[in-house]
Amino acid sequence: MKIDPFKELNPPTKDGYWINKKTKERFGGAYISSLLVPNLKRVEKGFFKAIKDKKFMKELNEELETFIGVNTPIHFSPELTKLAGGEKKGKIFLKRTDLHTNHSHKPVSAYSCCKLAKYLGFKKILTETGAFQNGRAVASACAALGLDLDIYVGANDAKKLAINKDISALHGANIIEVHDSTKSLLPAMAAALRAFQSEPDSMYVVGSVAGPHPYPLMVRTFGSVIGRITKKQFKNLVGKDPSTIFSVCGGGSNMLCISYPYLKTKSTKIYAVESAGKGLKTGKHGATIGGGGKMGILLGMQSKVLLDGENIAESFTEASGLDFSSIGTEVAFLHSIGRIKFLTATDLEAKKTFMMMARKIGLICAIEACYVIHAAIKEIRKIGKPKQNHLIHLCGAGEPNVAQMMEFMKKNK
Amino acid sequence: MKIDPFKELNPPTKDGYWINKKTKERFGGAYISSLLVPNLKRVEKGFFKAIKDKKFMKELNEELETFIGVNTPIHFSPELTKLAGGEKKGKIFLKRTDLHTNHSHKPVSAYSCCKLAKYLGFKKILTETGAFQNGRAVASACAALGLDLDIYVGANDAKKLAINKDISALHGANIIEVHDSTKSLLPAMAAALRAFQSEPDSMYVVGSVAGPHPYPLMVRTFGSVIGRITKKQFKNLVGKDPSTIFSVCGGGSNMLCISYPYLKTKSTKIYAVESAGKGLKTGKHGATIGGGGKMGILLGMQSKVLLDGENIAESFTEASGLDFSSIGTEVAFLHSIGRIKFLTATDLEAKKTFMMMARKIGLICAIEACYVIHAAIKEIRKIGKPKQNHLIHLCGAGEPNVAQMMEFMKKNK
Amino acid sequence: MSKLNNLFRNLKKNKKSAFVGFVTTGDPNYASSKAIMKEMTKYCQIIEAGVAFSTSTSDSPIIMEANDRAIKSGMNLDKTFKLVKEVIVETKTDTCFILMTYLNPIVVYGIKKFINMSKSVGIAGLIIVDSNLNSPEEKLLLKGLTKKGIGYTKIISPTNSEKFIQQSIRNTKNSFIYITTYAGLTGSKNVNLKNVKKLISKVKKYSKEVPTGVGFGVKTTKHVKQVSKYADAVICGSSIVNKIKVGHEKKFSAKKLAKFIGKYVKTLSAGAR
Amino acid sequence: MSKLNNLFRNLKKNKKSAFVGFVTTGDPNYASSKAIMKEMTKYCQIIEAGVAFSTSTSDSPIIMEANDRAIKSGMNLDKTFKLVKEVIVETKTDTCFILMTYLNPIVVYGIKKFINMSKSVGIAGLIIVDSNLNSPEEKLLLKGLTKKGIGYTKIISPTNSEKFIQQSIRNTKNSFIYITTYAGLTGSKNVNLKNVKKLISKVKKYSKEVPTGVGFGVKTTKHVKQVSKYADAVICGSSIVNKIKVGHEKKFSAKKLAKFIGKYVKTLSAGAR
Ligand SMILES: Cc1ncc(COP(=O)(O)O)c(C=O)c1O
Ligand SMILES: Cc1ncc(COP(=O)(O)O)c(C=O)c1O
Repeated sequence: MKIDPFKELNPPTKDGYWINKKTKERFGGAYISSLLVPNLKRVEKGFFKAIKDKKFMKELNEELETFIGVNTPIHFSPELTKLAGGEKKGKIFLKRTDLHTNHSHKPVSAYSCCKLAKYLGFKKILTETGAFQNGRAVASACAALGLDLDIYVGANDAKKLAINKDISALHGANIIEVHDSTKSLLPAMAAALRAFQSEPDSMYVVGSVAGPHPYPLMVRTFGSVIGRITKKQFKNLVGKDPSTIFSVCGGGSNMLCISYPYLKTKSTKIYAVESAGKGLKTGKHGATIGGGGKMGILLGMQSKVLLDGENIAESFTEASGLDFSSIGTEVAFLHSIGRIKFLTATDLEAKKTFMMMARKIGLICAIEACYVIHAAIKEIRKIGKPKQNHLIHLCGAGEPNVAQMMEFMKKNK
Repeated sequence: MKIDPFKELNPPTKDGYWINKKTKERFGGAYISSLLVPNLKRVEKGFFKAIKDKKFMKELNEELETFIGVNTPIHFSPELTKLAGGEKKGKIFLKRTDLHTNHSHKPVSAYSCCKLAKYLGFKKILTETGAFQNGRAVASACAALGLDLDIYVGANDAKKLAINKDISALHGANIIEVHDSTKSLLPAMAAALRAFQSEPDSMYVVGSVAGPHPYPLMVRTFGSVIGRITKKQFKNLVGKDPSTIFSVCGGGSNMLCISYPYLKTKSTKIYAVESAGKGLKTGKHGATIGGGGKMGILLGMQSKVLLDGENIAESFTEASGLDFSSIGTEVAFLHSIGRIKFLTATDLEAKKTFMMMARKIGLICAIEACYVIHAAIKEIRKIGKPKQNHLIHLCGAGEPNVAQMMEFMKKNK
Repeated sequence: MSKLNNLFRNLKKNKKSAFVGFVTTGDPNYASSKAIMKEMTKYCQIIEAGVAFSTSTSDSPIIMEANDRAIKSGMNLDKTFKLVKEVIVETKTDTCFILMTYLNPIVVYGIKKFINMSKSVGIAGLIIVDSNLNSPEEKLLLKGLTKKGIGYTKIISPTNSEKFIQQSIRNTKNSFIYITTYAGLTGSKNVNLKNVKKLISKVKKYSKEVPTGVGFGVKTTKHVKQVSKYADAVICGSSIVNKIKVGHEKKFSAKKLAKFIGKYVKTLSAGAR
Repeated sequence: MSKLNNLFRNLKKNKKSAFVGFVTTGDPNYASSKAIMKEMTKYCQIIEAGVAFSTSTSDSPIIMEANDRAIKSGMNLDKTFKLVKEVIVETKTDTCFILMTYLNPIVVYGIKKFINMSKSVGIAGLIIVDSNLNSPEEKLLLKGLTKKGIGYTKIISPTNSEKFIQQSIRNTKNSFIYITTYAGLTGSKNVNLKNVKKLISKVKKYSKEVPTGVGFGVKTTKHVKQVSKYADAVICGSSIVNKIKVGHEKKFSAKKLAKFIGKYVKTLSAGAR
């Protein structure tokens, strides 16, 4: 299938802000030290040049199609439809992003950003990772493109056994443990940004639609290829746009990747699902919106942030891909203007959904995707109508969660 | 892409034999106890009915497209092309079967056979597995189709840590350890066939193009959907059929799946690559053809077999998917008439190729696929010509091999 | 006239059934197996001697283990022939020896050579578990065996079609047809007498001549007694093989093991009327 | 006239450079930090007091660890204000206090409230690592601070463009402009004098007035001496913070730690001419 060219539907200001005109809230920007300014400028300029460069974009699209495999199918699930109350609540479809190389949406923007780095003459990539989903995606891209790579990972995260960590190493990535603060994703991101400040020949690649301008813009622009293909496919398959799109929201990249082309499609409701961890009331969660995050400035961006006084609160969830105390800037903006509706699901609900998907649907889904499947079924049961068509973003495969889920299965026998 | 309907290009006799008219060798048949005869007849009849049933085939194709994801891309690899001597030796393409649900070619025939079982009213599936590639594929299909499943696995194989074993359990499969003989794949297959004899409401599903008639025929007929799509794609992409197709050969299913539609395409040379294990001369290998296998009767079929006196010799290879003392009946036939050329690669060559693919191509390939990549590059360097186009079947992803390869990497630092 | 035909003619005359004892040759080893078989000739009109095959697709776990013991002890077809020959020569027995095997060993050994060796050591009959009724190998074997007066037994079971039964009767030559008491594995269930009666009457419908042998799940003297009311031969396998395992695990000498099995087979065979 | 302007006017008169010592407030805890800062007032014309922020995007590992120690000991903005105020009141020092912080704490605290509190405790100036030159927050801060006579320092480094430097000079109000001796993290490399001279002359090209503070990699008395030849202020950070870590790990009491750091800072500051 030919990939439709990118169209800018929701441009930020030239300084990278999305502004809610009613509340005057500003999301985005580039809150970084002066020392980082030149590096970011180089990336920003390069990005705008690249997306206008037809040869670059043609090559990129070809590689996304045949190397990453972005042309994944949309699967109608009679079983999920039944679980949500049958066709009188509409039909449920899954977008099979789990079928990408490296098994999640991350490789799309990771590969595109690394390709941009190569185009701009950078020799090395810097990135951060929590559970090595982004780490693996970037490592694969760097190997394919012949770039060196340093992956920053919190020392606590690095201790965990993770197949994607080993795979990153097999790809030749250099893995650097970060011992600051909570020794988890947030300090790892900070460390990667700090390294970016020290290594002008390296380009930073972020794992979500977060960070200083132009990263959120860049990641969703490249990533939106998923949504552009989806939109075309869905129309071919069903004859019209979906009534709803449900995606999980950690930073918000998989959500924006698939929903972006629908931003101006009024008939399509967009839902984002956050992790309520052990329950919103326990305070142990990863729900920036659902858990009452406030405006803050974190990792170079202004967005909604979970705060602990003037410092950043620790998020908590068993889904490492959702363990983040903030959300992407454009996502926070779209929420603030009411374009995206937020829901939550708890860790326990997600794990039960994982088992249901394995047993009844035959798919091993990324635990992250199980939050959205649970919340979507619940919501569709409430709001679904006949002749509607609901699209759930199955944003990743669950191999990294197998050990965790085996334990859950044994305990719940 | 619309899937072309199946066309029979190489029919066996009605008793399931492929006969070499020159040598009079007969490959195939159904060498089973009388007690199995009714069960096999039911499957055989049902299979012929199903493939003529338009509704069944339409549904199956849809599910293969959106659940298994058979519409995987073909990737042109400039890097592999360079490694084989550059474009003066022709271009190298990879068929990305690693992008299927469950990450190998196995799910295509597994899902199709389970779908057939459901169509025929069976309530339960019996299958065998060595390294749980087939086990996982069948477990996923059974979960999706609502069928019970017993997986027979050699007790020694069952002891090995394997992510696909855990995934099979998560799908709800019942895993039965077999303590006979070598406690490996062969006795597990025998055990599954014995169970088939005891449980008339269960259907046996085989993991390759092996076993008694109609299994070899059925598996390649269903599996050939990979080749039918490939043939169309390749023509669209390159403008003509490939000059060569290279696939690895354990039982031969992935090889027949992709090559079958080219059997009558004279301009396309077909290569199969076996595992030479520690080296053909050491006797420790899995190369039925390359290692001088003789005609024998095994697991209900007449084919080439590695023998130890009148008994079956143990095969040896570090690629569990290739650890089989025989090859599929139609494959052995096609070799005997000269249609398929056989090559080998050693375990060490495959492991080095795995590292090369991870480092230079950015892909984590099934170790099984690394035998064919190595042998293909070597062969293309010898026989390649300008303007040729070589197709390598990347038949699976390498997650199950990560632990093994991490050890290799550490030892070879 | 073939050995087996002779046997069944005599049995018929005396209104008796044959007792058939099954063992895997070389289980648990050559010497013990030989001693056991010698002892068994005293009580069995027929000894069904299984050729160990590692990838058996139709045997119960009990017999699979016997195969493993035999293969580990180094058995093969040549040794099986030697063993049977020694037993026959040393005992001068009238007991008929039937080989039970899979096709692979025969095909690899060579069908012609196999038939010749069988003849020369005095094998009376052959059962091949996985020989397809219509396979070319079946045809070659049938021709070769018949020429040498060696019997050929086909197996039928309750789930087989009439047509299959008819052809199985046709392919059974100079021997009994083997009727399984249920559809499943040897030794896995108990005798189902209803099935037996039904199948025997089916066989009789198509052939008045062919003797019937009944096996699968015949484990006690009582079973033997029940089955032998209807069948011309009663076959005991897994239960004898299981006893060999017991004695072997107790580390009995060849002599002691042979006595142990002999005593057991004597009790079982007493059920045959 | 602001405190910092005053200081630099006097220094200029005496042809001297200011010595600036950096600590994270509350490192390793409130009491020790207070004792250390009191002691440092003896040798520092300026104390740069860092507000601990867990997700710093520009500090060296040494300062990251100091942040961790301070956060663990319960520091926040209110306590920082309290601490600085107590030091100023109890020592009656002339030393200027500059807060070094990230934007998040200020934005969450409230920009207006932050400026008022700064004024009321006697803060002389402010450095915000991640405040973008063009951000609305920068504009609000500039306006508010200037109104209250509190200085505002921007940072420039060797890789910044001329345009960026010009605007940084423009945004630097009533304080020195911070020049890093290299592009990288604090404390990660050694002083690069060439860079320093180049950047100072660039700054001078655009402004004769603005005082220059030089930091990053200034770790020894010798460094201080070299840098103070060119700069109006010499900033020592990581090397002092590292000493605090050493003393803390030796479990020094607040008093002993303060003496220990005081002695070290005294030696360093002796380099400033
Ligand atoms: C499979 C998967 N889904 C979702 C996420 C959440 O990130 P985002 O919301 O940015 O897509 C991650 C992050 O690692 C992930 O790996
Ligand atoms: C990835 C992969 N490739 C190849 C094979 C070999 O089997 P076959 O030759 O039947 O395709 C296997 C078997 O498990 C496999 O898992």
